[in-house]
Amino acid sequence: MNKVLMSGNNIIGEAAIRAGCRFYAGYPITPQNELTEYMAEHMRNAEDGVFIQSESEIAAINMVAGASAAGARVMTSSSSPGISLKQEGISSMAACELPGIIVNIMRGGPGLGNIRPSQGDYFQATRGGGHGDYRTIVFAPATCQELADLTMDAFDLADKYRTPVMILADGMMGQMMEPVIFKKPKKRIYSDDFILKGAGNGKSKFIRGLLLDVIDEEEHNWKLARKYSVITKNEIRREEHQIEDAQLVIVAYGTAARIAKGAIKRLRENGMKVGLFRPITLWPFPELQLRALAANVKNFLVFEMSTGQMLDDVRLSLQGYAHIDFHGRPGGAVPTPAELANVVARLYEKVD
Amino acid sequence: MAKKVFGRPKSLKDKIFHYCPGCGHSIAHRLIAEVIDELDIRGITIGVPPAGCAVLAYNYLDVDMIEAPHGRGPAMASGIKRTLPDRIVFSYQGDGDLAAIGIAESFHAANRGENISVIFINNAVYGMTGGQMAPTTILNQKTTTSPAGRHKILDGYPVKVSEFFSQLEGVTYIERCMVNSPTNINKTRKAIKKSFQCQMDGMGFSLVEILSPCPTNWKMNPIDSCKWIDEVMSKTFPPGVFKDNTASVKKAAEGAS
Amino acid sequence: MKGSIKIDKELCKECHLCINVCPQGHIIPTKEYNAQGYHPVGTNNEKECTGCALCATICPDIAIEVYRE
Amino acid sequence: MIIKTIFSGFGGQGVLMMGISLAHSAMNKGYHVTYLPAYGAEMRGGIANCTVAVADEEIASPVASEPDYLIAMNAPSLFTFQNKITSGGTIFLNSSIVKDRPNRPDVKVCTVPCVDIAQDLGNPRVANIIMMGVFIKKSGIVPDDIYLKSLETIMGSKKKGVAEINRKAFAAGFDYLKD
Repeated sequence: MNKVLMSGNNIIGEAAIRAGCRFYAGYPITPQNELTEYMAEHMRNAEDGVFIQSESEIAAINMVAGASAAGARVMTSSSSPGISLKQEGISSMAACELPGIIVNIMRGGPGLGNIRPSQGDYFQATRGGGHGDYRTIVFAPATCQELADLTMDAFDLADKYRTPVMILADGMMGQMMEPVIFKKPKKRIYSDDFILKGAGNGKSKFIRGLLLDVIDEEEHNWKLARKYSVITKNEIRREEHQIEDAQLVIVAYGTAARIAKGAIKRLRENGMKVGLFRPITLWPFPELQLRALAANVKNFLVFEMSTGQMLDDVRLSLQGYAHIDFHGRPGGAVPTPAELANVVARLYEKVD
Repeated sequence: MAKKVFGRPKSLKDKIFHYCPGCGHSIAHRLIAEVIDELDIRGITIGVPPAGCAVLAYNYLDVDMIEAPHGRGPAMASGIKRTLPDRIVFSYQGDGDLAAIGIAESFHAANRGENISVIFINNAVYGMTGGQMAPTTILNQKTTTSPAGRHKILDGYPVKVSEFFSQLEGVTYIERCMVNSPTNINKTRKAIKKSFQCQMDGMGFSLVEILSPCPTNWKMNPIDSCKWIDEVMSKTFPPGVFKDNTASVKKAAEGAS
Repeated sequence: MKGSIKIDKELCKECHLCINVCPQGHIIPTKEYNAQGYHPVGTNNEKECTGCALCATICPDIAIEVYRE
Repeated sequence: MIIKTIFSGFGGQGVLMMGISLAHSAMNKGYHVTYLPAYGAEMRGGIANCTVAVADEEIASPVASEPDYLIAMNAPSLFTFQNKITSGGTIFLNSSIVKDRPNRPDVKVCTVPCVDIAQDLGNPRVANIIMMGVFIKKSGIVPDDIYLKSLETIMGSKKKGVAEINRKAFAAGFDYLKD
């Protein structure tokens, strides 16, 4: 397969279509517009492809939910403020166990914030985001190649677990171009016995999220919880970079992890043994894998383009077994590897 | 031998409605089931019930159904219909659902001319939550959140869905009916049938608004509720056909073929 | 034309819309209870049913079946 | 090695295309590349710019805090970016338009009257390609034949005459620097 140069937003769109996505609905918001535009252009040529520019993010997620219930592979995308609007529908999809992909190309926040790359939606993405007791699988790609691969994988996991999956990237990932090779998508494995196609001559079915009976709702919650624990057991992904001899490990994801790698290169050139632990799934969080590192590493630095959100998960994972520092740049600021290297160098000197 | 001339429609499950005595939802459900039977489309129909009293419609209507979050029915129905264009898809919505929180979804599904049917129950209050003021509450009507009566200065005016949706180019057919008398109920059945037929013929968006009694929240008995629709409510919401392009759409299609 | 109705007393919720629309006065309130706790309507056999089906048409709970000779 | 370049100008000068063509050709040469455009509200009415990083290893940040090269196609671009450029870096100036000169003694300046040259070629719109000719020769990031092939791929869907004029424009730029 040929290597092509594409922007992150377009890569997500292309990977989705190759993975068999046949229904996309979305609403314009910077910095993810190119994805919506890509789907508008390319769904036309996909067999049975449907593109709808919806009147709002709320409508988009519900269109997607409907199409998912009708058996299509579905995707919607937005950026931070739009994702907040979609939460009602995401919660509903989780309740109704409808597969679907939600792409969040994060920007600065809270509120309208700005359109610069940011990582302020970590809590929203990993804690469910909407109301109720649910989780969504969250992928945090750090390269355009990973955007392509994880987008395809996201569809497989959404089908496998019948759950919404979020791809959490930021404005920089969406806008930047990198060479990418599209892998061959897997065949769709999908139980269609819950899909609504009309009852035919058989029994009619319904899909619902409202369970007025307390015992039913409680059982449904536990059923979802069991599903989430299976996901936690099977689907954790992370990257460990130069940790073998590390005295200090930076924990970062997405764009921040790229910057961290740049910083690590500089630091190592100066003889400082620094490594990177990069969660690729933010939920499920690679908790045990991170804790295992604490057997040898006693100093961690969490680095995020936020005021400290993943920091909580790192604290929960390390459970006091190691010292944790934090460096954050919220609001759309993208720090340089040099800046981070300076921060790490100061901490490194204190490492005993 | 006596012949049965009226009984339970086949597309209705054998269950007692949870609705209050004299509730118009029950009648509307039955009419939809009758139409589904008449058109013989039970096996290809997918319904989208709303949040509101009718959220449990899937307990009664024996067709595939998926519950939509409050107000989002037409968006969900659009997604289903676009994915399965040969199925009959309808959204069933109350006045709060369609005309307040979901006005955007409804308006734009109509404007896109989605080939779906919308059954819109207008009972001038929020029923399930206990009779609060709805977008369709008429002026001076007392509700739990307009205890002194809806005041135009404070609360604005009742939203006339059929009137303003009929202005949208995407809309093919809109009729406002009532379910407060046998004659009106029969008219409503015809309207629902026409709406489903419109969809089966691929003619696009149609909506049937049904003025429907809510005796519990109106704090009237069922008989007075039916009278109130005639004497008061229908003055703000006059019944009738607000748009019917089915003939011209059919003609254009024949001309093209 | 002569007709008859069959009332499913368990479905009736005592809204009395049928009584209100029956042109013959064939349907009347009763004092008995059904399982739901309502007084279901009954028939007055002194007034003849014509099988017009107005009662069944307006009955929200589909409690009335209508037969014609 | 890692080389970062900022292309900047006003909308319509084709600066984003300059960046994409460099990124594409560097990819074809086998390098790691990133291309990052300025986007959204900031590109409306302001200057358009993009950053290209080319490296023989994984690229950490696509942002250029200290770019090696700046291609300034108008004066505001020069003022915006001249202080970011790394010491010893080079600024390529569209001297047909930009009369000012950088205030940095520690950077090299390469002035190219690319609009004038384009006018001589009979097509003022290829000023950006002429500048690319100069840039590719001076920077030596990718060989000219690989660059031209990428340029053709990018412009592929357009008319045939365009490829010809682009080739001519590139050659004019490439030959502009004698040394």
